Amino acid sequence: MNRTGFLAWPFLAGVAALVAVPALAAATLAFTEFSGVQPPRFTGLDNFSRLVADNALWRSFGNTVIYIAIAVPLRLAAAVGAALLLNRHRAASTAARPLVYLPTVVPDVAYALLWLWLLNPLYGPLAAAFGFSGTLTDPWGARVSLAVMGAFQIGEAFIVALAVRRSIPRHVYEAAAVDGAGPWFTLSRLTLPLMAPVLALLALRDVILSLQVNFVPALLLTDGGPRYATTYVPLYVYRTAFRYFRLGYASTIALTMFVITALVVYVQYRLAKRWRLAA
Amino acid sequence: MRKLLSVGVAAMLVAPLACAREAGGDPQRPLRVQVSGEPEETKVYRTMVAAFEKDNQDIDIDLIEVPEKDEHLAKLTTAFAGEDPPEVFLVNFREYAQFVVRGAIEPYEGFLEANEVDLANYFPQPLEAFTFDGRLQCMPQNISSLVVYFNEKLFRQAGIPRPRAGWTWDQFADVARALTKGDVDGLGIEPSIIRLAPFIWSNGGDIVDDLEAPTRFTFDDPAAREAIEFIVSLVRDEGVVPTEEEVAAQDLETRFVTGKLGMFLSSRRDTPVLREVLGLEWDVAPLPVAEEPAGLLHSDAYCLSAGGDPDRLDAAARFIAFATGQQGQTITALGGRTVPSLKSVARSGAFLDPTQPPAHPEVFLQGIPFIRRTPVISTWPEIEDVAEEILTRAFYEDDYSVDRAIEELEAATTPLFEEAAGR
Amino acid sequence: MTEGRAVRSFAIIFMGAVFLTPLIFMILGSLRAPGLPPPDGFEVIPRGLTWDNYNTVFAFVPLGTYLMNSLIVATVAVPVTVVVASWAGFAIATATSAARRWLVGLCLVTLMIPLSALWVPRFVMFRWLGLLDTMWPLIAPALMATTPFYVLLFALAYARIPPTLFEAARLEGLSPLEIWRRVAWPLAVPAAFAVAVLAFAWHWANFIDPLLYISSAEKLTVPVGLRALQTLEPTNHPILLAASVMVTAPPVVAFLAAQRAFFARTVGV
Amino acid sequence: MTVRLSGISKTFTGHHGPNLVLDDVTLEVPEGSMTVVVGPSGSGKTTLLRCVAGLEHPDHGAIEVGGRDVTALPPGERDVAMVFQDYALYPHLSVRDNIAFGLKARKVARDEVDLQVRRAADTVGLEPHLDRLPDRLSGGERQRVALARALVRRPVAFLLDEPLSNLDAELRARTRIEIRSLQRALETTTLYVTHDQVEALTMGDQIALLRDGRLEQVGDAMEVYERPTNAFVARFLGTPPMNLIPSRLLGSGNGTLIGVRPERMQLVEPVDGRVSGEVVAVEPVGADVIVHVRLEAETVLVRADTRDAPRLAETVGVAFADGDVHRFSEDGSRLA
Repeated sequence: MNRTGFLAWPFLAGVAALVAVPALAAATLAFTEFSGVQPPRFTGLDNFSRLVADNALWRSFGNTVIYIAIAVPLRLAAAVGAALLLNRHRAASTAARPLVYLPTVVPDVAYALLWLWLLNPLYGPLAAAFGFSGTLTDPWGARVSLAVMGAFQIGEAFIVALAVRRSIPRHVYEAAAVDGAGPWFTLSRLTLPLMAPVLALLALRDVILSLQVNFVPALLLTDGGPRYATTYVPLYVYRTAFRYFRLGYASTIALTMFVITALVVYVQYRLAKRWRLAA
Repeated sequence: MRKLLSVGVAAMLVAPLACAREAGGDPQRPLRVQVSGEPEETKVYRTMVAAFEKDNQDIDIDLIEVPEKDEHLAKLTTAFAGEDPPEVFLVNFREYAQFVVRGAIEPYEGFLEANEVDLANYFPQPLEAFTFDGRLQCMPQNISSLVVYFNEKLFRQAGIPRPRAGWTWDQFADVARALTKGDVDGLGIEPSIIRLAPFIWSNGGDIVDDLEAPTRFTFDDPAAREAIEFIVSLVRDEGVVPTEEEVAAQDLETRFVTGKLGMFLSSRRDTPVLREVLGLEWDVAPLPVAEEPAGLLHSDAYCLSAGGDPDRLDAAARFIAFATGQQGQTITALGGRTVPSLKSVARSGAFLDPTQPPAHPEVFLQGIPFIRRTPVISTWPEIEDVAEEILTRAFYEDDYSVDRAIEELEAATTPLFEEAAGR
Repeated sequence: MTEGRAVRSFAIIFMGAVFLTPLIFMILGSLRAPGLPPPDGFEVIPRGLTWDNYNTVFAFVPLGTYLMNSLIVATVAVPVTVVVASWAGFAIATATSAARRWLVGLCLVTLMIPLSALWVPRFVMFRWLGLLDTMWPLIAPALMATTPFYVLLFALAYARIPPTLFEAARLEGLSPLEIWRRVAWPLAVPAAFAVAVLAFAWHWANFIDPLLYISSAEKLTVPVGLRALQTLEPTNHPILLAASVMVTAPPVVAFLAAQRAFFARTVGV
Repeated sequence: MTVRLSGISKTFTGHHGPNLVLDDVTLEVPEGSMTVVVGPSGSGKTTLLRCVAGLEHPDHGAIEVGGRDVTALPPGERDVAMVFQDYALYPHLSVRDNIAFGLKARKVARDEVDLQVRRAADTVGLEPHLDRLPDRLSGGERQRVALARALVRRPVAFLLDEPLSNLDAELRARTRIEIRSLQRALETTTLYVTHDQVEALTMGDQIALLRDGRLEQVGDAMEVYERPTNAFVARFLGTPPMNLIPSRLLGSGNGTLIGVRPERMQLVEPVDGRVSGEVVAVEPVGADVIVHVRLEAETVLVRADTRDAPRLAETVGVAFADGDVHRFSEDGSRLA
């Protein structure tokens, strides 16, 4: 590392203190039985054999995969669509850009309360306008609702997509115009392929978030229901640890999910490299 | 890289989680009392804490209010795992098992004498429930049984007299049918163990094979099966219970408040909300009886966290004595949400307030002798969660039979019973 | 041509409207008198229009205290986040390629670690440091730039600056810190804007940390206060929405105030 | 297939108010020929090209390509091909796909695309590189991809925007010839924009000089070089530029400028020259030297054989024939 390297030390120290050390401590818990009350007891690989047979976990994993399958393309499409629509210097675009970002800065809890209101089958505006009801009682209704709700909070992906779109040289588009490429041809053969590497990164980030972090909406909106349809892995980990007092086993799940995530990331990275598009 | 790794390895070696407990730290620190509930509910605790602090200038209390049960437990778990739990926490009987079984609780029994608590003044059922290993662990603040809340106006319109103690299941079903018309449903009942258990008991059945050392649910027992089938048929065949979608649109409480529900089953906890609804005429009645009356214990108790500093434990015990004593229980009873565990308060105007509904609060007290409880095992909350999902399907899915539900319940919960027995 | 323009303009307006809709409903809903029966069909302006809900909130929770606490946390955490992220981003942008790969990899791995696994170890650490029930556990994430994502944002911004500028500054005899302060930072102020706004929103929304590490009611922050209100029955939902509006307003205002710079410089539009 | 521009005007509105970039430009590129538009930077030549391509829309005037009025048509329907200064290659596509892009956009059958791409690649010598991505190519190769992309479509007209400016000197000289011979072979009407007067003089069948949005002169190389219509054109073409000497220094009246190209001047003994002055600099440019001679406040440049190079500070005479003299009025316009 050259002479500027020391500027990274505060960050590295923060990561060491707040992530690395706690994560290693948590990783050791994965091999114990730990209720939080009594001291941890080393149980070797017992937790892992339990994990393999844990239907509720694999159901949660399935739910997460379903969520990823619905939400990630939806979020990506929304972010890219908005970025492509609003990338020009026009008064309307300039005005609409912050609006697209706005739902993203709404705090999670307020956002969940808002959607509870919107989706309320009796009082909610959506029920009144479209006669929706039972959106959150039907497993698929709840799954789709959470995904749609997530599709509004795409500000960060939107910004990135916008920046990438604007980094494509104008001449390339002019060349395509002179070449006689129509809007659709330009989009599918030029814009999207050129944005592909970054889109892949954005998708990857969403997948990671879905696998690891994103549980507050499910906790607040559906509490994992109905029929466990929205019990995603992070929520399951939360329950296992803090409702059923299985902190050791919860660590096992977290560790396993970390490994799965890392594998997914690695595979994606290899794929991106193979496309020779990785930045 | 290497530096970071060595830091991590050092952390593993130190293994801060397993290291010895330190004593409570600064003795001047305020005592922490953690409760959960909605803002209106915790307001009552705030009043009570203020009253205690006024009487006990030497003790400072921090009331930790946690909005929801899940977060309440998460915060407690984290605090226990981090070895810095609040000195006192309020916990529901059915959640308490995981704490007591794992030795998280300092038995309150040792503090009774010093605080001049005479257990004879309390209803015995909650005391028994919070007794584990032969010692009273936590001090119950309330005791509620399951009752039938009913809408007097709807009863009048249908020409139905108010239910009397000892009414039968058939009468119960008839009333539910008679009330069901238009967008009004006769009965509200949730698909959960705690709603079904009183019916099973009343029918002469039981929910587990051994209350002290349960190994399995006994729903396949004919009496239990009959009780479950009775309720399920009300939901599925009779259609006198709101559908799943209807409940999701508006919970039972709100349906009752808006006049869309003739009766619903609940503990005392709904009383304060119903009191605030202007124009709603309502009262409570005892559960119907098959062979014998039966009720299910709803009770919260103050528990002391184990392992604290002795002086602080004494102070905390003093607070518990106050909270569950005459003055404390009077304050909480005035809140309307609790049935006092202290007999004198239960029979006082604070609880039997004739100026406020329900007109027959004694129904709550009359059920107390028949109250029974669920087992105290570490995996009980998880068992209830699992059961709720299966019962939900039995309630609302046409192709999901009671037999299948019983079978799957057994399969899903037996490992959890085994796990608990292994401790 | 003009037809395409019209379609595009319409699409832009539609897009803006769609994203604004939830917030509009939040505000409209907050103006509905609580306790009313459900609306009879779709109503744009709620019946029983009232501002009272905004007062009623304070009867349930001390929202003013919570807002102040959240503000204190953000006031400390946001600048720290920006500086830490900026330094780390600068180090990444100017590192050798091997070191850069390592640092970026570290950022990615950090993003992948499940947060819920860290709660208990962090609780132990904060307790050991005597920081439980203080604001520090809420501010602490700022020490690691809140999330490594912000570090990467800065790294990208600095990577766009021609390295010859840094080399020239080095020939002038500037120390790395001076190069950062006098060359790199001024050229990446827009990125700082972006990170500041994002970090503000992040800390403002932080729900789990105060729940776990704060026990005194007077030290809680807004998300926990809001969660407490969620237990109100559905007819009181307008009160909830009024609280939500008040909690949402600060990050929204901060964002709107900064948005011109935010977009103009981060994206170059 | 003529390209005809009539009365083209274009104003850009920027931060500093409106800026007239093209002012009533009328130009005809005869069928099959190459017209080079040359001018200093900022003269509007690229805008002119973009108007023809359809990437800009003129405020006034009409554009005809092959007898068809294309003024209102989008770029893709004008049947012209353009080579951009930075080549504007599609970075994610291989050379093959870059060349094929326009054909695919027009839904040409795949076999036909293959054939045409191969032929175009062959023409510019890109065959071995067809599967590479642009970022793996040298500057010259990229330039040829851009050319191949233009010619594969067999357009009515080629538009080339400073296609050589990103190449090094040697390659530029070679490519100049290649492009010229390619254009001759294909006989495609071509509009070529450059700021380099050497390119203009060597390549253009017709040269159009643009200055501040106005066409100053249009004609073949001989014409614009030998009979510049004004002092600007006279000085813009030729290296070093034409000397403009106030007539009073030559003692031939006042108020006019006498223009003589450096290569048409000879160094002689001071007494034999029409004027004489001190040598202030001698620049070697290979076989020749450029001698700077100070005449009062003016400096005159004379191209001389290296072997005849004077010494610094030497006083020399400068001679030239009357037939080599251009006369301009003080405002720059040609006199007779």
